Amino acid sequence: MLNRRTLLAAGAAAIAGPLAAPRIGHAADLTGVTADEIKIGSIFPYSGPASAYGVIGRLQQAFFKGINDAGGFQGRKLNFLTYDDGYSPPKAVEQARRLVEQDKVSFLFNTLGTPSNTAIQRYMNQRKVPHLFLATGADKWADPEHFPWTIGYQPSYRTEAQIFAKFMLEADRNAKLGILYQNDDFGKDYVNGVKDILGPRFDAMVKPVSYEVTDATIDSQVVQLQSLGCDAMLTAATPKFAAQTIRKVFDIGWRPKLHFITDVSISVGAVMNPAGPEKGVGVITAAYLKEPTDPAWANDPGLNEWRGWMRQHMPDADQTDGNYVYSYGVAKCMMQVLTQCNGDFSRENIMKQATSLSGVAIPSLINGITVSTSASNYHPIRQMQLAKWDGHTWERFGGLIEGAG
Amino acid sequence: MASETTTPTVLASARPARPALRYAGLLWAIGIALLLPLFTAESYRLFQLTLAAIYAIAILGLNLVTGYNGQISLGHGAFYAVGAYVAAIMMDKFGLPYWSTLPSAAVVCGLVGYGIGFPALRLGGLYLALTTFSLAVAVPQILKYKGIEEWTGGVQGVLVFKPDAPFGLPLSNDQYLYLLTVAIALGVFLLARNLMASRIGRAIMAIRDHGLAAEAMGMDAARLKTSTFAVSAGITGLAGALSAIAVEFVSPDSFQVALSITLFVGMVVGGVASIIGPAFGGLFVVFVPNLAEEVSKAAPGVIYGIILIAFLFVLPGGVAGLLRRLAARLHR
Amino acid sequence: MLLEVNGLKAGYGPTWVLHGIDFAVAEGGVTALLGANGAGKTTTLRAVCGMIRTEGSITLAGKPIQGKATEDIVRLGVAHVPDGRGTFMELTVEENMKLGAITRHDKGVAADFERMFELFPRLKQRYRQQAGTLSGGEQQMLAIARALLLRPRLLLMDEPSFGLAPLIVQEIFGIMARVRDEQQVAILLVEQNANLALEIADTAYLLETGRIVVSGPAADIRQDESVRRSYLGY
Amino acid sequence: MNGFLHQVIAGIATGGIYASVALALVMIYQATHHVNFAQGEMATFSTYIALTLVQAGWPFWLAFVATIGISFCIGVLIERVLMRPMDKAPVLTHVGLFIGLVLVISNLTGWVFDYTVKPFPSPFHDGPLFGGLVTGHELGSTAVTLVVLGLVYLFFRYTRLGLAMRAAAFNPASARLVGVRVGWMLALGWGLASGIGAIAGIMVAPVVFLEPNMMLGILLYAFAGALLGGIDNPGGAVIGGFAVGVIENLGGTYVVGTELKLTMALVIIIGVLLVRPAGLFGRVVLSRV
Repeated sequence: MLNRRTLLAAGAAAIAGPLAAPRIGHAADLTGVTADEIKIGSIFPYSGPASAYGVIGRLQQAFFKGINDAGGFQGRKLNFLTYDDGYSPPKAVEQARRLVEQDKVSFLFNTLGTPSNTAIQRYMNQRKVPHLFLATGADKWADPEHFPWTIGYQPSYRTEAQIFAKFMLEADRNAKLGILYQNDDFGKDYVNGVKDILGPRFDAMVKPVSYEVTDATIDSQVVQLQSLGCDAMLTAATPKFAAQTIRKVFDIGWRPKLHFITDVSISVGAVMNPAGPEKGVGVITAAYLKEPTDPAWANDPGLNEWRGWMRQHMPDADQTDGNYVYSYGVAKCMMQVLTQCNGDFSRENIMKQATSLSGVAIPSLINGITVSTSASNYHPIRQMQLAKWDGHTWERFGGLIEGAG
Repeated sequence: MASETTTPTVLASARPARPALRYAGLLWAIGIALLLPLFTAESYRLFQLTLAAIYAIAILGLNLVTGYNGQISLGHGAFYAVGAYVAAIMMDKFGLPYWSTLPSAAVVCGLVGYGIGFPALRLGGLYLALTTFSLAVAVPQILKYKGIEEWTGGVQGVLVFKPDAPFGLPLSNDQYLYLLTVAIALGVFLLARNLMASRIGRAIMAIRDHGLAAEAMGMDAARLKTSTFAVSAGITGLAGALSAIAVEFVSPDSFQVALSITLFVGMVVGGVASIIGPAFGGLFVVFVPNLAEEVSKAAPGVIYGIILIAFLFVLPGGVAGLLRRLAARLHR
Repeated sequence: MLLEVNGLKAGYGPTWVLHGIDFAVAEGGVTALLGANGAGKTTTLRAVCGMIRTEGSITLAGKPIQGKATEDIVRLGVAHVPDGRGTFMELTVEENMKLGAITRHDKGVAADFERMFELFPRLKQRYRQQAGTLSGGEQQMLAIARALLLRPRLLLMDEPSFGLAPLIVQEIFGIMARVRDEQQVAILLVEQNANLALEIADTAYLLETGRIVVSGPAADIRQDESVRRSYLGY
Repeated sequence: MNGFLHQVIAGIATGGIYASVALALVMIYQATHHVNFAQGEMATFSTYIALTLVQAGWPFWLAFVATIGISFCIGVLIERVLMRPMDKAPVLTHVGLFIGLVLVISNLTGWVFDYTVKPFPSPFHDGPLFGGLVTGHELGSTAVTLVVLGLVYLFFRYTRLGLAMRAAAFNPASARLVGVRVGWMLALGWGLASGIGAIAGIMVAPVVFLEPNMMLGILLYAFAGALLGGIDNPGGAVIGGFAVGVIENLGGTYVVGTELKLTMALVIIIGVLLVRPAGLFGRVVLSRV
């Protein structure tokens, strides 16, 4: 076994050469591409506890169907095959293998979830199948040295936490920060991001408290952070718990000087209004997406493009759901890659173009934020902008912040 | 390999009262059916079949304690998880060979099961069902606990590698793993079959059907119940270890409550208190969700649920119940 | 005849336990159904109140009841003291008795309760107690009281003496005799203790492996030496 | 000390949620001797019905009553259509049916009503009281739970129908022999449990916000509460629910940390069950032969 492992390590090093620079690929791998179609694979949790994210996949189905109905892409049909993994890594492995080995797709696009993607990442790289724009904010996807065929999409949670920590230090060098985080990869990335910035001072300055998705409420955790004397707060929670947190913090009369909240939970319709818009005044986030229920974007041309598209292709869908905005944007980004391919849809070239995006503007991203990648930069979106809740809308302040990456 | 030679002889000898010839043909057919995918199926299909065989083993374990012994467990996913982690940790942290992890996982899970078996003695039916159910909920959270993160990899889990075929056999990883799993499954199924046909097996069922009477007959019901729990957990843990090797990855998210529910569904669908039933249960839980998805992308869960309910309406006794009825008709 | 049974077959699985029996129960009085263990006595009672699969005809006061649901047959005035007594262990004595009268909406219920306390004074003492804590004899009394509170036309009794001390059995049979004499109810009594049953019964039937082998007035059967020897064994 | 007090009060508030759901569980157990795993999903579905009515402009309490009525009918319907034909099937098959029901209802809810988190109106003064220790809604919903508990108690204790339902659940064969229509009693039990589940859902939703998986975790804690208090005792289940809320908060804050609080709560419950197998207030069935 040890032999095999060393062998694989050596193998990884050996393939790293040609892979890190897929552009020099020899025999072009045209699996999944014919004269009339390109097969695209995707995996989403359409069932199970994370099925809320299934809407991302549903929009993409409608998106590619729309393109095909309008005559296809450069004469080719985009055959979008999407399967359900129920947010279970073993099932994700099964579905990834089905897509790659049976359906013979050209590449995988926007597969969702850190655990599921962790389970298939090595397989995708061994097979040299592009594994593009993963729908997860984990930091580890930008690793071109070991996994040249895998690339993420959104700014990482860890980067966001670093931005918060820096901001806090500038405001108050001796703040005592309470972190309420979901006890999974998503939540822990925020703890790690803060740790990155505070280093040895972390233990003295920070009180991290976790909750489980099975918890009914986070009341106990909030009360605990308050009684520990925290005067700043970072909430790394999904929308339901974030709304509960904002409300509880306010209700117990706790007024932390700073309250940061993950950009996962900034929906006006699903977080701020349920919590009570007045209760969240002063909460700070770092966003990269336009929030569809935020009045600030009511007349934004970019979001209007999205709204028009939704009315036409998904008239029954819930337009307050920010996942649709996200999904539309990442699909647009994918189209940019295919356009850049310039007719050469070999896996090597698709990977090459996915890592050669420069300043691509996407209607769903906050104005000024663009998508850029290179052979060494596997962080497509690196910028965010801080915003403060004023009771009605997220008021953006300061310039765009480039993440540490 | 093993399947070819062991199937007919051992199974046939286990049923000496039956006319051997009639069954020999059937067993050859089963043997060939098991080997056929090796040469015909794509490696992805082989992988699915491997998963089905792994689930079948796990469901068999559950069936022993719940179906045969009447101790309802809604938390067997917990043992599956422990088995998987034992295998993953042994391979990743200690560099031990994959084959050594299988017996270890079975033993560790057997011990855990033995431990759970004691409180289970005092908890009747429903209380036991709900307690084991909460065990299934708690295990993923325990796996994430920071005190053992160094071993379990916390939320990130542990990656392992599939073994190559030994002795230079001209088989791919998937083919070898399929053979290995099917061979182990056959072995476990035969053992379980012989166990349940033995005096101990009858005692295990007697405890389910007439608890007090069994005790009055001088059986040590308590010991038998805890032992059954241990054996059951050990078998399910073995399946868990195999799953870690086949999937090459373990993480807390791989073993959510849904897994325990899946095993239970497999047991009911295959047939409660049946040896062959779990094999069908394994196939059901692997292939029917995909089928449901073909029907409706919008809500595959709804379709899967409807299929499950409809299936139980038509076959309340599961596939094994149907087979029993067919066999009875043939014999008449 | 209150109850008439013709060609009754009944059983649990695919096989019959009763192979076509005929018998009848007159208005008032006690009819005894005798036989060894496994002869089909309990099965007969279960068949009459629709608890198992049957074939043949069963009529109550001229109306067919065969194939009806148990609760509907009960509502026609057939009370059943089942084997094992059917006590609601978790409920109190009071609740058990109330359940006996649960289908009744007439004004006589209160008076019937008083009568039960008179017949079974012990039930009054244990009125608020959980029924599971009663002794076997007390549970038997409770079961009879529960059945009588239905104000039945026909009372089916399954082995009221089973597992009880002789003194208690005496007491219970004494009460049954009072009920027979004082109340408008026909009793179909299943008993293994033939001597006891024949003392109280007017008519008797003797079952053997699902068939009626002897029938006639109880007094005659008591006197018939050969029947006593070969079937009743005393 | 202040923190400790706050934890206890927060635990009681959360415990109230568990208690109301535990009560629904105990109800269906009393009436059918089944534990319905789909109870949580059914309650969530009912809550969406209530939200739809409220958004359509119905007054809150009218929508509340209507939802209970609709849920009652859904419960009866499920029993008649799904459970009735299967009443001869083995009990493990019933559990399989419940699982199928969970799958169908939970996925249907998301499909029909979307997955986004939705606020749910509270009929009570919904703001902090006593310096933020509790909210008006928490007090109000606890009161509703207690009122429902009282009504349930009176119903089962003092009505003919309640007695018949208990008899049908405890001993269906004997119940038939006294003329109880057991089949309908089970259907009524499903209806009642479904109605009480709807009340629980409507009371819980303003606190935890409405989304399709709202009851997932709550149901588990409610099970724990019901086990702790005794699955056959409505009052015990309510106390058990409150106790679980306080235990998890204190344990999570002061003993094992929030990561293991569920595990710890389970260990405590198993411990209690080992000493008292029928729960703290459960009735041990005594029987003499």
